[in-house]
Amino acid sequence: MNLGHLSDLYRQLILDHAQHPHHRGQLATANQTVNLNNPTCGDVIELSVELKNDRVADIAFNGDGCSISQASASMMTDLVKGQPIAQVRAEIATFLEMLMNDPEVEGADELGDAAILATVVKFPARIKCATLAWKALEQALGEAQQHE
Amino acid sequence: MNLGHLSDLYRQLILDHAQHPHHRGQLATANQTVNLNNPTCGDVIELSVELKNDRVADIAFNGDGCSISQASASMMTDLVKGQPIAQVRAEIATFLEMLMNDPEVEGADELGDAAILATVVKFPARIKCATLAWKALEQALGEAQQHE
Amino acid sequence: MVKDIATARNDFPILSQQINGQPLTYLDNAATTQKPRSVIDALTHYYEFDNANIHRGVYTLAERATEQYEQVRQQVADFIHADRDEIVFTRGTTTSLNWIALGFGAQVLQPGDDIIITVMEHHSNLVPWQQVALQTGANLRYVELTADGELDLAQYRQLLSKKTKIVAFTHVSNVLGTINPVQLMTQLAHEVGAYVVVDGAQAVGHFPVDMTSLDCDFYAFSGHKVYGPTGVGVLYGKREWLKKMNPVEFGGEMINLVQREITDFKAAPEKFEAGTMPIAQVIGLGAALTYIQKIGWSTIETQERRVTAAAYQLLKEIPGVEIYGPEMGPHRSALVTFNLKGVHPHDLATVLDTQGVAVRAGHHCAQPLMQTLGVSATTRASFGLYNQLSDVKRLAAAVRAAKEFFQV
Amino acid sequence: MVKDIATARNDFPILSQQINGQPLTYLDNAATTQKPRSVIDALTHYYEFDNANIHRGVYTLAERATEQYEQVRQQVADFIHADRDEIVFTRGTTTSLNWIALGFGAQVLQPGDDIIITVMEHHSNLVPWQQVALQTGANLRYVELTADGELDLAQYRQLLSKKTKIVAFTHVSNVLGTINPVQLMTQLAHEVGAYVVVDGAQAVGHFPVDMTSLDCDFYAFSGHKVYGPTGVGVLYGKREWLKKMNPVEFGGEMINLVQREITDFKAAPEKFEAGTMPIAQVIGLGAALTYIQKIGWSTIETQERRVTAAAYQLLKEIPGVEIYGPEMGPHRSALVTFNLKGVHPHDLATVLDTQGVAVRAGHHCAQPLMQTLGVSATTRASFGLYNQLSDVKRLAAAVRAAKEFFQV
Ligand SMILES: Cc1ncc(COP(=O)(O)O)c(C=O)c1O
Ligand SMILES: Cc1ncc(COP(=O)(O)O)c(C=O)c1O
Repeated sequence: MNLGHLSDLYRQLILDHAQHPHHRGQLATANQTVNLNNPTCGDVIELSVELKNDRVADIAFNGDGCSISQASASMMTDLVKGQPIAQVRAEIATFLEMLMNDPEVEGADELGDAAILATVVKFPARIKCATLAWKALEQALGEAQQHE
Repeated sequence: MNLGHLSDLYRQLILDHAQHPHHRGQLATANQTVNLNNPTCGDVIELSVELKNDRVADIAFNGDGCSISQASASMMTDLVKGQPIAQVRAEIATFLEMLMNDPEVEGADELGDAAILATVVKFPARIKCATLAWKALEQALGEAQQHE
Repeated sequence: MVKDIATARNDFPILSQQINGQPLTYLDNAATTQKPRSVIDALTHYYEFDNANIHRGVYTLAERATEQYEQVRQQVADFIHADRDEIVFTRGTTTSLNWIALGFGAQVLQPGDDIIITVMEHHSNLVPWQQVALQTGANLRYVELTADGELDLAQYRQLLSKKTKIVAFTHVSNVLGTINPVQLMTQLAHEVGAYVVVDGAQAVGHFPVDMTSLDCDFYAFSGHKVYGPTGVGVLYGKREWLKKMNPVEFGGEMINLVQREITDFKAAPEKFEAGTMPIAQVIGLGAALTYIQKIGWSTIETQERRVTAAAYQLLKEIPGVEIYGPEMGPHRSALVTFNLKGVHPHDLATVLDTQGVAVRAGHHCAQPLMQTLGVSATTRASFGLYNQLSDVKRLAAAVRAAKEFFQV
Repeated sequence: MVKDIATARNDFPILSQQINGQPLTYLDNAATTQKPRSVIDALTHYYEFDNANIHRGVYTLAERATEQYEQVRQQVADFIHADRDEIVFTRGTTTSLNWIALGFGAQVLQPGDDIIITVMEHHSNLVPWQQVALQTGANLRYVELTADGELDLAQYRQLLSKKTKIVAFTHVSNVLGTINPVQLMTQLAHEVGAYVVVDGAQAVGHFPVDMTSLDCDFYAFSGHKVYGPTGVGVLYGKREWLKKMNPVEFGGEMINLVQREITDFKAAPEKFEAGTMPIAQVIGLGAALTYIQKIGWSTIETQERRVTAAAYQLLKEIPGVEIYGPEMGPHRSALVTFNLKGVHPHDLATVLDTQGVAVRAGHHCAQPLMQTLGVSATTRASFGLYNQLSDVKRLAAAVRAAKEFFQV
């Protein structure tokens, strides 16, 4: 059976992140938590974020989902941990633009491992899986702003 | 313009009844009145009936409708006035059967002028017009029975 | 691209048919329109190539169906100048108006509040408000008609007050053909803080309708009256009101999370779309809007105005014919409702049918208006983009023949 | 006439298509079924020859459309052994169930009454009752599962009491495939004076369903799941309860008389059918039922049982596959829901799609059941009359390939 096409989606890097996701768990120091779900498939993410001095000082996630959503969360946490909030916001925007409109969006190369997820665009039904964690983070930062 | 076909529906007898309906009005002596309407077109009939000694002692109708419904009411009142209730019930059944199932139903020839309305069967959209008065009478007799 | 309107008729397969030995003269477009080949083909294509349940599957067909469905949402939004998340799909105008009344009206109305409607409403924009009034203790107020069949705006202004919570009225009357001044009426209603609900069933498809300029809060129309399939309609609501409005039907797909005792709903428009939607019909509606755009507004408006004016004129010339509603002019849309003295509308419609002319006879689901007009029934000829002067001539000839036949 | 089932596939145009270079193996029939040529043709024919609004016109087209529409009402009645005035057309199962909950449930429920549903309900037969419970102050009680994925009837008997007003459950679970004992459960519910509402979305079309023997009070199903068009469903109610039930939507055609302040409604079923109904879709549903009857129940049941048993067997043989619901046997209908250990259903479905195999992955609009099963999602293969052993072999091969690909 020829599954060659599939390797576009399930690159080794994605599978590695999915099987051994980074920053899984809950943060004792979190000052923002967001639960978000993908109602189509039931994927759930619980994101906890510690914001300090205008930075994402620490971040972790829990929840249950397919390899794309797990890998995406893992890559995202790698990327944003320690970064200034303003930069994180820009990266979220770039990532969502990459997946929802333009796989070759400018700045994609600054997304770290997550840049590889541009490949998901070829599997439209899976885009929501890839964006779930990022939307949760967007929401966490949005709520943080409201509290200021 | 060839309207020949139409003369099947609008026989002279029907037009005569429609233009000069018999027993129009309200009965001062009525002990049953029924208002019924044909919601499709808005035709309305107000039937008043005097039942006495198991007979339709007197009957009259008011209301507004097309020539078929007016003629049918006129013919019906001609037929049933003075008749025993049991006979009237049978005639209603025959009439409804004639229009809704079988234009050649047995007993149609005992319906007086109303027998001519068998022709309406060829104009299915008009059957409800022809049956309105008869259904009102059926209801009047039914209600009378319940009061007994 | 502007199409030649004379050939538009050929786009509609049903119109090539003979009825009672006569070419079909279909003049009941206000009840439902006929469907162009492209709409029928879109339905067939959907069922032959793309049919799958939407928003649910990760497989190819499901993705295709979902994408087409959501594209039509965007198309409808563009068509009426709104945003995609302001467009909810329903079964038709009737469902849209009921949901607005029950999901929004019931929520904002307090006992003693006023709901203003008009005497020219179709039952679908009347009975729901009557029921919500009964349920909430609100009062139903009616805008009356002027002598020439338009809404009495002076009386409308008088009715408006701080107590007015909702104003609901039709964009175009399905009996009188009156085009109501939506923009002005909305502005006046907004001045007293009322929400405005517009029944667009007889407007959409006849002329462009623009939510940004009308500024009403809710708008409803049906697919089957704009050359699309039966079984689909549209509910437009301003974003902030859809957010506030409660869903009226509950089930699959409109939820974020269902637990045994509580449910968390999605955001609008999804929160209103419970269970399997009329997917094929939404896609068919998309094809219908594309068809309308292909013909072009100016062509449609010009043709319908020409045909309506001719019908108005030819019928008026027949002695014994009485026409209802405003004079032929900018306030009259594409229909003419009339009576022939001495002939009941039902009898008239039967005569017309023998000539292949399909018109509607009856109360047109507007009984309070019939009472106001002092008639029990009327005859209505209503036009679509494919009607031509020849149709109108056949109509007038058949009315004259009926007159002779009944010797009135 | 019994048709050869091996050729039935040819009746469905969509099935001859290739997906990702593979023949389409459509195994998402529980979400929606594909449509035979005869249904697509019936829709086309309606729009090309008979399209008109029903119950309204005295002209030929309107009469034709009305007659066909009403004939399908009789056909549906015959199909489920009911009377024509017990058949209401709706948009689908979801609408049917909502109308029962809102139009009937809300009327009979008092604070403190019990509504019994089950943990295997689809959201469409769960959320409406949850909402009506909130609205009326009634309590929602759940029938739990036995270890083998059937309803716990002992616990059901315990739940039943004089306080039980409504028992609502699915005829066939859309996740477990369990066929519930409707007749027995109805009898027990009737003994305590409760009304019984059955969700037949996954039953109708797979085996004969008989209202006289089931004896439930209400029954709901969707056209699109029985090879008919989207946008149409059926609400069956016993005559006396439909008489009692309130309409939920108001508008044209369902009224006897509308006056400014009050409205008099028609009798059932008309009182529920407000506005323009999905006329073409009702006629398409008629064609679908005709198609089912042409194939014949015994052919359909034999084929679906064979295919389901094979799927059950072939999947079970794959190490790491866990199947949910009852053993293969008389209590299992035409679907198999499973998980492959170490591979998320979404990922599995994507792999299957590359092989042309369309299955559903997710919570199947049954989140409380997912919680009970202790999973967040599952993969479901569900069958229709056109599925064959070759489809099942493709499914199993693709699952094995996924297992290899993900090295689990
Ligand atoms: C058991 C069950 N009930 C109800 C429904 C809802 O049916 P529909 O989406 O056609 O309204 C479905 C289908 O998704 C189902 O499987
Ligand atoms: C003015 C108006 N409003 C509402 C409706 C109801 O539309 P539908 O029957 O498509 O729900 C109609 C059509 O009959 C109408 O003419």
